[in-house]
Amino acid sequence: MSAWFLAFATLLLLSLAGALWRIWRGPEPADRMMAAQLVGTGGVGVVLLLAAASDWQMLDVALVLALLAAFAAIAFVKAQSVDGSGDPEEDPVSPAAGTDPTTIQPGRAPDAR
Amino acid sequence: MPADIVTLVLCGAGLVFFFAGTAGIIRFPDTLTRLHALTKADNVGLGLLITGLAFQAPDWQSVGKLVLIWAMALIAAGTTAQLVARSALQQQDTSQ
Amino acid sequence: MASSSIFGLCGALLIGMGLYGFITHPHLLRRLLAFNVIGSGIFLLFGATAARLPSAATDPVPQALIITGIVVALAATALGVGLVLAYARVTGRTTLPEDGAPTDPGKPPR
Amino acid sequence: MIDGTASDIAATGFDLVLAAMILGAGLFAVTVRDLFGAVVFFIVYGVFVALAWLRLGALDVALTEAALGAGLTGVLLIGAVARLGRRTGTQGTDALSRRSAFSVRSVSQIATMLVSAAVSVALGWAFLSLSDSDGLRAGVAANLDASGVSNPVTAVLINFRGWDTLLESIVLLAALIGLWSLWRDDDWGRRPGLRQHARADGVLAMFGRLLPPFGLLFGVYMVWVGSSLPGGAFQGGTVLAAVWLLMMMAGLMPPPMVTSARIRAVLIAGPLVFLSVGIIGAFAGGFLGLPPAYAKPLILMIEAALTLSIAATLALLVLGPPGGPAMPSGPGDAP
Repeated sequence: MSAWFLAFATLLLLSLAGALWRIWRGPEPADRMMAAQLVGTGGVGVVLLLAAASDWQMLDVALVLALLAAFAAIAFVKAQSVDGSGDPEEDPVSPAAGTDPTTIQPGRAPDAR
Repeated sequence: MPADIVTLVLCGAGLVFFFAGTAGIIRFPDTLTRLHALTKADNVGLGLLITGLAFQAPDWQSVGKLVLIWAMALIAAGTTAQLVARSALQQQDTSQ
Repeated sequence: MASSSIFGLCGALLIGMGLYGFITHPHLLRRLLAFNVIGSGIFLLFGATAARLPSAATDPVPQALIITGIVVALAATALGVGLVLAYARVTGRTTLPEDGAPTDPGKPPR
Repeated sequence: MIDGTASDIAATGFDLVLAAMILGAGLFAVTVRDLFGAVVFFIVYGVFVALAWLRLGALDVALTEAALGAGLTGVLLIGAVARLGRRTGTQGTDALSRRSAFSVRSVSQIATMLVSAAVSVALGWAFLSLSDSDGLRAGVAANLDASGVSNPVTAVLINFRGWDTLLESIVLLAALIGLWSLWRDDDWGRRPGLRQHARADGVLAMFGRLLPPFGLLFGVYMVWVGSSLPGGAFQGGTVLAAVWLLMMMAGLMPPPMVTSARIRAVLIAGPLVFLSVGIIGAFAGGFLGLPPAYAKPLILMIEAALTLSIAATLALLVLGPPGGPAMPSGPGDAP
């Protein structure tokens, strides 16, 4: 069985090469970030297969990867927001969204692309 | 051994979904469709993989960890897909 | 071919690649990235030498040293990022001045 | 298991593909034009390197690499790119980094390439010509019973090579003090990092509420199992730091004031406990020598304090100097 798991893990790794291509190609930063997300999920899968092939203790590594998978993407959306520390779900135009618009307005003008 | 066969079939099916996700991220025409392809296919693939491997787990703690891993991956993927999509939409709006 | 040989050689190549990037990139953040590639190459090379006996488990002493090293590398990177940000704040640039070019550190805002 | 050779072939194939992916991601992280692309490649590279540590049987290292690579490094570098872009008016690619891409090859660049290749070849040759040695495995295994824990890596970190770990925790503190000393006088008294905010009923805030319980549990679990299985203060501390950062990023709690006495107490708790145990040990036998009878409780005490200090230090290191809309930003900063 462990040969099968290693073969599966190899195939899964190979499929991640497509994600590497997308990170290289872009064109939007969001494309790159989501491709990194794909590598994160695929990496969890590879760790699981390795764990099945050799040592189940490796599951902890997969758990760490899964737990922290979203962190880079969250930092990314924060960096993309108008003042570099917001949340894309905040509505910068209408104050009715329940957020304080004054925290958002100052950074808006110089950063709009 | 029937458990082994179930494992292999489920893991193989999971791999197919992973490859579908990769095909999507390479082939789809724009950011939002690529995002869509990847977050769905990937997590189904991981789920099938985990279900398959659960048949091989040596003890119940490992099965619990496997389920927890999938839960974490789903929560992370759902959150990031929503946030990155919204962020990409805003970037499109401001650039037009 | 054993895992240790493959990843040891991989580490040696990474060190070379990182060195190249470290020398050629003028952008300071890119240099920091290249420096990290060198660092992890060294860790891989070191860890692979510790895993050479296929029968035995990996030697714990190098593992402990590498764990310490990885955490210190992150701390150093964070300090480096802070330095780059401070440098950009003072000069408005992200690269060091070239040799021979007139150095123009500008007037620090504070 | 049925067929040993098939398993060996599959393992070698996997290793070769993984090494190719590591090299590819590393190469792109160094050479790709786009700055943000390079950072993303570096994050991905961290995931692949963690897999390599698994294949080398170094689970403790793999845990550390996964936690730092997947969590903190990404947050740190992406934040750095964004803040640099805001400060210098460039988004990702600037003219100078374009120049150093593959397209231009001056003589000096080719010379650099040759020198780097020579370094790689020399190191590779040195690696291959090393004679196999048992290293320090036997020594560690023989004394493991006296160390108080059954995970040899933890035994080395806290007991046998306690010096290294003590100095390392002080180095972390020194890096943080160095980072803080870069602040402008005006910023002193402000909170580190950007002023974070998020929609209170949004997905981000919900994620920030959902994940921390699991993260805290897992961080403590990492420290606890560290005495017998892979894990320990560094891995647990990194996970806790990431959880804390997430709660700040989700706008659920503000970053701490660096002038607060409480946060400073947490920062020095680890080195302080480690040092005092070492000094008490100096009277009983040798500096940092843990008496075997009390080794286990002492190690757990040191690890608990170290975990808190490492978590706080790493989180504050990643947050970086204060900044945000209140500061003059963009090229206006430049003369």
